Amino acid sequence: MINKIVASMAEAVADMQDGASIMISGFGDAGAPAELIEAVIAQGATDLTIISNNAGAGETGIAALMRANRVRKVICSFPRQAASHHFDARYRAGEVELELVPQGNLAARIQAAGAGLGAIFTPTGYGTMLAQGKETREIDGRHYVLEYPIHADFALVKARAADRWGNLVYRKVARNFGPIMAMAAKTTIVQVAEIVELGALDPETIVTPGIFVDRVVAMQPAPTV
Amino acid sequence: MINKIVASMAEAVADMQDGASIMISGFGDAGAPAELIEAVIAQGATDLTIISNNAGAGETGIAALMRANRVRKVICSFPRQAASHHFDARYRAGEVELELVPQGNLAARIQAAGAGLGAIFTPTGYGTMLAQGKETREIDGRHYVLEYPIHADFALVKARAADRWGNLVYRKVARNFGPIMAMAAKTTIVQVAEIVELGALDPETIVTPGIFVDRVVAMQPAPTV
Amino acid sequence: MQRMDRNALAARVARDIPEGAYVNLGIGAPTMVANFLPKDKDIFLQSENGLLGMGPAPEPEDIDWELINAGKQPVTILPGGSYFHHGDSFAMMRGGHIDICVLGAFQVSIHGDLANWHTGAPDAIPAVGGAMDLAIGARDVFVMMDLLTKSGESKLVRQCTYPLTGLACVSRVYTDVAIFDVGPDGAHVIEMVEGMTLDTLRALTGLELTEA
Amino acid sequence: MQRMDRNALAARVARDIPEGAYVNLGIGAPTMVANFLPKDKDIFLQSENGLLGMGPAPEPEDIDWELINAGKQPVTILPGGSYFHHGDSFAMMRGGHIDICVLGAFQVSIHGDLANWHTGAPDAIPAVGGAMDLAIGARDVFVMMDLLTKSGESKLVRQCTYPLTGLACVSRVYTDVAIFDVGPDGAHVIEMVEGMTLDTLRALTGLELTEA
Repeated sequence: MINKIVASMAEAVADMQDGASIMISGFGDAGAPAELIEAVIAQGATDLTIISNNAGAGETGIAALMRANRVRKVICSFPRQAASHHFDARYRAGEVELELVPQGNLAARIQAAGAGLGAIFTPTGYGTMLAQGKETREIDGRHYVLEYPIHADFALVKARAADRWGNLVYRKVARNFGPIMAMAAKTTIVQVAEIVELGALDPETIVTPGIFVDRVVAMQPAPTV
Repeated sequence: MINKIVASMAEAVADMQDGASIMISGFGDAGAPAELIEAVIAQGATDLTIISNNAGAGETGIAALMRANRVRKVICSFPRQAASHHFDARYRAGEVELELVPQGNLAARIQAAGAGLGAIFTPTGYGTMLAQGKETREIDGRHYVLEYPIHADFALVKARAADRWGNLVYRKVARNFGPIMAMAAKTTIVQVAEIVELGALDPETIVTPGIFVDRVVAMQPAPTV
Repeated sequence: MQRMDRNALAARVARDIPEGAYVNLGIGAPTMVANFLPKDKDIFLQSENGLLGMGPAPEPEDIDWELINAGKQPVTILPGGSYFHHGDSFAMMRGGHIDICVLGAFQVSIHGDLANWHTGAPDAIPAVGGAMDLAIGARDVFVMMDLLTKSGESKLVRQCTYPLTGLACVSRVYTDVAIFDVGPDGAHVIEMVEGMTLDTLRALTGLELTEA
Repeated sequence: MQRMDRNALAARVARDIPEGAYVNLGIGAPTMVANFLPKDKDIFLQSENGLLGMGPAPEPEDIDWELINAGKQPVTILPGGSYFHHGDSFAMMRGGHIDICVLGAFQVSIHGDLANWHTGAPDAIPAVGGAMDLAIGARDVFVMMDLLTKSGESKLVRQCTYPLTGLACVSRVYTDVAIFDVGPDGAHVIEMVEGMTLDTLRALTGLELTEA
């Protein structure tokens, strides 16, 4: 019997190694796997590359990773915001590298990784400083920039519910990067509000099929399945 | 009030012009919009380019378009099958052009069109006769073929249910090419088994948001909404 | 001369959005356009964080932090709305399925180049978000901005000096004193507030403006 | 010598599929592997027309033509199964998420090149379906075939003469008389039916085979 449910956040991230690349779902707080990130901090892995829409705000989540100085590089679209002081400080001190990617290219590059494409020509960013030094091409009268897939060792994702095969459904706009990150990482770890019996999720409405998920952990102690 | 529901199959395809490119959903009979194709035959448009997984089998659907000699070109992955005699005859007579595309590249090229990408490097087909003459590139030690998006003037899609904004849900594997074709065509026309009230479809489980759908027609007379 | 305030400008932009349009309203002033859209017409608001059919702000007791817009403000969803992931959301945008995007700007060129993400300050920490995708994705990009900076420089320019967001992507610029079409043929004035003249606009902008 | 029939071969392939594997079984003989997978273990069958968690054939009265496999045969779905569109389905395949794909073949080269879609006959109407995607997508590609054609030619070859489906993609070849690992180092025999010898295999194939 395959059971991807693990007992604790700590167990879920136990094998995270120094230097790992980690995709982290979320747009603002919606969909951010705060408890998994806490577990990574406790686990101790450092020198991490974080792929996420933001670089952390306030004191929890990615910001806590920044404060703990565990991050070597951030690949994101929107690092600077009202409460991004931990990122800002590390960045200004030269302690963290930033690769700034337009949000849609971030999504498309993550999708390219998940789908096994080698590269994509995207129109976004053409003619801007974010395309400097990149290969460009005119196709059918429109200009495109060549962008490469973004793979990761781990994806940390938040979803609403999962079963023991790792099938996922999300809640409202907390879905955001979860489904595409789950497809692009070698190991996908998901924190969920609810664990349900196998077969309880309608096969028509599963958003992330279990093939893309390696471990599931309940946000509170959940009934064993 | 926006109401994308049209009264009849005939009205749904009334503006199909000679020379149009048409994506047609379906894998085997599952998801094939047979009634819409019948309406196209009755409407009279000819010199069509058909983009679909198959080139028709038996006497209905795409095969009926073939028999009526309305097709100039087929872009598909699997034209030859047990009952593809209408395609076979037209092809052998040189009356229809064939662009053979591996099924996953067909999907990826349709997706590229829907997502506004200019081209993609895909590993599928590298080193085979289906990549002959195409640009290739080695990226991170793997070989890829450059493939271009497939756009279409129309998509004919079959779904299970729709509302007046064009939101769609599908049924089982009849989903197949429907969602990605709906995104790639200028005008997407959908036949459905059921029309439901706006708001009756759960926003979490809508597969194709109405933005990708232009017209909806019920397969039998359906209640007006 | 009666300069339009932000509300008046938002209302004016709203008048140009037809029923049935799929619309993305950028963060900041463009978000206010939603307040002026006719309630009896179906206009579809997209939020690039994964929501189509966005409704107005919720009552305080109904706030759900998993139902927010791209500016991270609580919103609602209309009957007929839907949720989707970031890949599909930016496919909507990049694939040309959004009819109108309304954005703010630091500068817009007479040919429709847009600069709205970076001041170019050497010590600034850059952040782009979805700006570049929105700029080049929608069929029509409307910009809402004051015509002049606080120090009196025109933000409608011959050529942008700030780092670009997108090339030749803006079609119309709504300012506090006039509305311009921009594009391959340059900038044309299509509306002015009462008391404004073409000559004054030329003087303010330093551009050879014509009326459309 | 006891050649394995199709059932025996399917059963033998099934033995190499571990619990938890995500597996695509190609059209034809490979489909039979499903009949020999242990019922008490979770093995996930994918069908590239949009189904994961595929179950056995339905009872005749339960046939649903919107629940078919890639060979267009009626199937069922297990609890925990899911449906998805062709884009996601081939992302599963091309993105390396499928552990094992079992395919038939016209020819396999000792380096793992596969030819299974086209006989090369000049008047044939070509049809490729998902063959090329399956060939290069799965982490391991197993081929099931008779070692020899009806006219006695080896289908395990130094270099394929039929049009290729994929380069260097096959890792193991299950035939009626022996099982081979293929790859950069060439072909190695890992199992033979009773009565078969390495020398006989060398004679039949004309290849310098070694035991693994």
